[in-house]
Amino acid sequence: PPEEEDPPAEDPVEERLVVGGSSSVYVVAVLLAERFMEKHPHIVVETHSVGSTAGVVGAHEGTFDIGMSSRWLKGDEPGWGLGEFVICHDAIAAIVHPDNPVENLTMEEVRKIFLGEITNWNEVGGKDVPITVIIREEGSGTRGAFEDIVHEDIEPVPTLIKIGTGGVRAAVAGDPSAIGYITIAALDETVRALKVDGVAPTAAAVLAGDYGIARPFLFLTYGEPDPLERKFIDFVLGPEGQDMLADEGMVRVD
Amino acid sequence: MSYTGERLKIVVRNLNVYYGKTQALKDVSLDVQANKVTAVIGPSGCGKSTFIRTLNRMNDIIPGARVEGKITLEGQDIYGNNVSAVEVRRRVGMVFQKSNPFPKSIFENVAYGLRINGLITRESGSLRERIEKALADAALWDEVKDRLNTSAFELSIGQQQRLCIARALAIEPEVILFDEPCSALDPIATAKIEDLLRDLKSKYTIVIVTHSMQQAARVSDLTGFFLLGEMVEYGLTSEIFSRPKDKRTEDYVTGRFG
Amino acid sequence: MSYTGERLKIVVRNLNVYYGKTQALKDVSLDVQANKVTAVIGPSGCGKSTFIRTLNRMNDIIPGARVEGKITLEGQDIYGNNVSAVEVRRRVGMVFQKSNPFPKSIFENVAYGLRINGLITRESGSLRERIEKALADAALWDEVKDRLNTSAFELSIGQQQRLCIARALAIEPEVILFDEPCSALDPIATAKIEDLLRDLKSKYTIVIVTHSMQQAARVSDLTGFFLLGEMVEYGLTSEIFSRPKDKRTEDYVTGRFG
Amino acid sequence: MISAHEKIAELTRWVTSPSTHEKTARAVMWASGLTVLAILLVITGFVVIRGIGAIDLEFISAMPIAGGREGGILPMIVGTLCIIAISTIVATPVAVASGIYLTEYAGTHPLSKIVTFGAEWLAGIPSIIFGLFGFAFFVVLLEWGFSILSGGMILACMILNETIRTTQEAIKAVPGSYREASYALGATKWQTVSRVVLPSAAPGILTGVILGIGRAAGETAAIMLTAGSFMALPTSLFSSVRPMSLHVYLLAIAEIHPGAVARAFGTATLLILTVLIANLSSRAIKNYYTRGLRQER
Amino acid sequence: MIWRAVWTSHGPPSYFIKGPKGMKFMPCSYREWVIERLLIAAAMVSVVIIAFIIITIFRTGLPLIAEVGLFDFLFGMHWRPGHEIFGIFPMMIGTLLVTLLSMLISVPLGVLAATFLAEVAPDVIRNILRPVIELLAGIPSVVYGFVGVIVLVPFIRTYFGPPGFSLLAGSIVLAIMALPIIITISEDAICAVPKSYKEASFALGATHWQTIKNVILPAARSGILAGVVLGSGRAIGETMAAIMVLGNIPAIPDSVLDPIRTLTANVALEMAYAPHGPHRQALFATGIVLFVAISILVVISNRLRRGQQL
Ligand SMILES: Nc1ncnc2c1ncn2[C@@H]1O[C@H](COP(=O)(O)OP(=O)(O)OP(=O)(O)O)[C@@H](O)[C@H]1O
Ligand SMILES: Nc1ncnc2c1ncn2[C@@H]1O[C@H](COP(=O)(O)OP(=O)(O)OP(=O)(O)O)[C@@H](O)[C@H]1O
Ligand SMILES: [Mg+2]
Ligand SMILES: [Mg+2]
Repeated sequence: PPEEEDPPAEDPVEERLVVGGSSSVYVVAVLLAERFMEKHPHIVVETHSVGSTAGVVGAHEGTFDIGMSSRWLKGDEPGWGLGEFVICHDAIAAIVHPDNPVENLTMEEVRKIFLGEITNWNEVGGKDVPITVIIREEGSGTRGAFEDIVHEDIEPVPTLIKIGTGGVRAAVAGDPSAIGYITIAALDETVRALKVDGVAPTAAAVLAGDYGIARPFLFLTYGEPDPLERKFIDFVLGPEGQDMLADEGMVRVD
Repeated sequence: MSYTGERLKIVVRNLNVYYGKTQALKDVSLDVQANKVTAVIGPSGCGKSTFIRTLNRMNDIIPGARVEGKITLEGQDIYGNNVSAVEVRRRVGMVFQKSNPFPKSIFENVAYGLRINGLITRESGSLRERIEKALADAALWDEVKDRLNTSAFELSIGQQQRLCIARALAIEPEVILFDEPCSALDPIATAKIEDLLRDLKSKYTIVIVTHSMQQAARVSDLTGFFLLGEMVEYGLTSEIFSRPKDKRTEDYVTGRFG
Repeated sequence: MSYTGERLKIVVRNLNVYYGKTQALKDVSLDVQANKVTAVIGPSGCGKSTFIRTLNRMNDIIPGARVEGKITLEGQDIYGNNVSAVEVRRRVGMVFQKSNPFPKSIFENVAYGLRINGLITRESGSLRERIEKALADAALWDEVKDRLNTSAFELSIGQQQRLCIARALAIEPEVILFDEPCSALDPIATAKIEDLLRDLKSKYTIVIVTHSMQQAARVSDLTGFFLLGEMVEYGLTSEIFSRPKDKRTEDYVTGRFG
Repeated sequence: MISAHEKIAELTRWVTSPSTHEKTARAVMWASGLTVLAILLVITGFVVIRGIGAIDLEFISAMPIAGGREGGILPMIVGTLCIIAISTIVATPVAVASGIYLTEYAGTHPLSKIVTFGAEWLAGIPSIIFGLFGFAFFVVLLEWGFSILSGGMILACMILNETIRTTQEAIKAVPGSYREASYALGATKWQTVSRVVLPSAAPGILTGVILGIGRAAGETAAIMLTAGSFMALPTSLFSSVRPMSLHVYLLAIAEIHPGAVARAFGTATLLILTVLIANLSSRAIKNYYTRGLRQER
Repeated sequence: MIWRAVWTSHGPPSYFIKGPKGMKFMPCSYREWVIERLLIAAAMVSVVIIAFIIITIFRTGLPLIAEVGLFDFLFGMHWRPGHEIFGIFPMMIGTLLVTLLSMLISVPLGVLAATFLAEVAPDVIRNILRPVIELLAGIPSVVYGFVGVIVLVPFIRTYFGPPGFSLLAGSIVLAIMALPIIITISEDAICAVPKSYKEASFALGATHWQTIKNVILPAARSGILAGVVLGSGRAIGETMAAIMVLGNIPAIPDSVLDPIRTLTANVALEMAYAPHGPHRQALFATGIVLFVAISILVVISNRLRRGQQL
């Protein structure tokens, strides 16, 4: 549906939309919300970065009008009758310090590093330094997705646990021997994304099915979205929202 | 011990006071005569302060203090069931060892008692007059009349003590208790207060605690000598100092101990 | 003022003491004779404590206190450049107004001074003897000999005060200063301490501050009368009390003020 | 040989002599005192020197852009102020009343022991526990959500003890002679408390409240679980905010972007300045007040 | 002989006049009575808050402990909430280690600094140092954590080896945070030692240090211990700084350079991700353990401080 412009005079009552959940989705949601609020000055979109599980439950319990998740619903969650909107797909990049000479790892090597079977960079063609494995905290959607795809149900052997996407990025950026994982939306010059099996993590690669560590970004509503929620979701799924997501490196869904 | 021919203001009978388990006063009986100065003397810790504080129920505010016995003011039991300590204190004023003016102006210090007792609600015009009278009675008016609104702390210690006396006089009590009122004062200020005491006794009944035998001799009509919580002897001041009946009193007033 | 024929222990000349800007002692000169009891009397705040504390440099620990003038102990300037306060205090002991035993056992209280002064390092066997002797000298041995290891706080106040005296005696000072040692004591305990003072003077030189003229008259050989920071008169106790030379002394000892 | 013996003996004497101990102990104590001083100077100096440059009008008056990497921190400042305001307004009357009760009324009543211990206990509880409690009670049970109100209430609980304690101290510092004088004039207890004790204690109480504000400004863990972390100007009591302290935390754990780090330093500097101003002003009040007392003597 | 209980607060309230027909009010005392009730109510607020905290936290956390079993919960070596395995032993050890280590740093420094302040420092230094310590106490914990992350962690990583986020970093940061508490309470305790002890000791020819060592510090002992206990309380309870510099791995460390996770960090880290179910309960249960530990410390320090008031 086309975006309709409604000036403040027409609808002066302030409306509030609370959006919360995955910290990966949060990275793009803030930008979307900022643009959306510019267009609709009487609507406030609150964004909270609390993690996917909290996003799912928040949508179910009503803490959030729209919950955000960076993984598919699992367990008994699908039975809660949540409205589920895939807003884009995302690749998870394994990241290292820019000074790290290693460029490429096989999926198997990634798996072994995170399971503690490879503990030194020289085993994969790097310098002779122990690997600092940095993972996300328990409950993170990114961690959930990464573990599902890379090493299934086995416990990783981390040397550090960091909070949030930014936490992992900051820790990797500060430690030349570190490896971690974050959404490609959050990649910046402070860290470098590794190729996995020779493929760089990009939207195109995900779309083509060449890059394996990918997952959806979901918006969740309690039952059918009400008009206000609909408005925001439509904006995100609409051309402008999708353009913005693509600009951030996401895989568009339209 | 009552002295016939005199009007009794306060009658104390079989007074025992305890602080927790320690007994501070033992079976004290004493009559305070109206319009006389009664002095209470004795070595430190003998219970002088404890005694006079029972006369206006100031011991009520000391946690753990317990009073037994009977004290009547004009025949009324001040520890009686339907008597409030507040009322007793309005009728029996008190001046303390260290001058303790409030951190307020001179005027407000004297006005305080009037205000809290609701004595000035009706004709507020009289407030200034009453304060002037109280200050005049305390022989302080001339020294402070031009600076009633300055802080009481700007007065000298002796003046502060007289301010405290004025404050007590303002609510027109019947009895005024003085607990070592001069011990922090220099000789000249002391002399002023002593003169004042002699003046006041025409209107008020006065009880004074002092650690100075000389002071007791100078200002009082009757003297009670306390020792270790007991009242050893009570009688006319002249007799106590010249012909004490008790050996201990004699030892004390002649300086053999203390 | 020196009294010929007597050995001088401490000589004080032109002593001025200041607390910050206020002057507490003005130009005091006084000789303390060996093996005599010298009393210092005067109304509260006249500088008695200040004076006696200069004699063992206890004023050093009061921030802002400043001492001018000269004090010699056996001819040696105690404020001299190469004299340590610690050494002075070892030679001039002090007993305070309120008994202040350490929160230790009776034994340890007396042993403390010996230990810190390294007086017991060699023959430890003598420690007990020295403590017994000190306690005996302070007339306390019989009362505590069976409970040397109980806390000093379990003693009565009078016993505590004698313990403090024993503690001071243990390190065998030459002079002992007493700052109102009896003011917190009852008459009986006071009498005991006064007896003790008379005994001690055969071995020690004693200076005692007291607010009680009677006490000064009872125990001292010489008396100095202080007023507002000045030493008004100093002489034989008998003369000070019977034939004071100064009008102010006379007023004070006859109780005309204070 | 002999001289060596002598030297050793002399050394031993030197080592065991009280005056050597005295000197050594003195040196060690000076060193520790100065170390503490140095620690503070290093920490505050480091933060303030790097942060003060980030602070300008725009920093304190503009909205954040790109999750705080650019722009100002206006919403965080406003959020902090709102939470502090609520907690102070709620906690102060309760704390002052408790302080009055404990010092003037309770006496040796068993209740006073319970209350004193309760307040002390409250003070020892880690803020994360307050956070859990606030989350479960205010956010979920009372359905206040992540909001200024939840955050302010939990902070009120947290500063309660401190304020009770300073109130008690202020009231205890009022000379007993004032009370005696008032009672002796026939005043009732409440008259004495309200007209004599409280006015005299007011500066001390104010001092405590200001110090409490300084503390409240820096609280993070409990706030995180009760006020949320939303970077926008609050519109009602039920808006979520991101206080400055939480902002520093979020930037510090997640950002090495130069813009974000500079802003974290700037925000941390503002926090330190807040505490500094609170301390200085409470000290000034205290000094002014004790000068008044000194006059009395 | 007439007996009157005078003012004892739990005796008969003096505002009541006990007449022959029971209680009746005196008009002006009624106000006093109401005011006292109001004040009592206010005073009870802190107790009520404690009660609410206990109820809230225990209600959510206890069922999980019951389910997992107290022993398995406290001594379980693994924390895998995703698999519903809840053992907090590594976190308890982590908390204990970081507390002990930080106390090892801050107690000697703090007590010496307190002695310095109370006994040795000249007025000028004292007047600088006291406000400085107050400021040190007031600086928000995130600022300490922030400085830790920016300065200390890279320092340790560079000079002692990665990862830098470690027990050592945490201990140093927490030690600095506990310093002000230890210093102020110890200083109070030292200043509370009667001046007469000091005078007595000096008068016996003791040097200042002898007096401090033999008389003042022993007399202030329980107060100082109370300060130490409260300081460790702060170290145990500190959350944000701990998360920021400790590395957060729920495992027992092999060296001071290994990362650890504290109980507080456990709650703060995962609370956002555990909005329901056993995981949330497990975090509340962690809160219970923390609460109990802190309460014990509060009781101890309370006893100790009473101890000094002889
Ligand atoms: N609040 C109190 N609690 C316990 N004991 C007390 C209290 N006040 C006084 N006492 C004790 O009661 C006894 C009598 O004390 P009181 O103050 O009446 O003596 P005093 O004659 O006034 O002495 P002074 O001349 O030193 O003022 C003393 O032994 C004292 O220690
Ligand atoms: N530490 C101090 N700082 C400032 N002034 C002081 C100090 N100690 C005493 N003074 C003042 O010095 C003067 C003399 O005090 P001192 O204690 O020597 O008097 P005193 O004769 O011992 O009195 P009392 O009989 O009351 O003990 C007093 O005016 C007192 O206020
Ligand atoms: Mg008295
Ligand atoms: Mg004195």
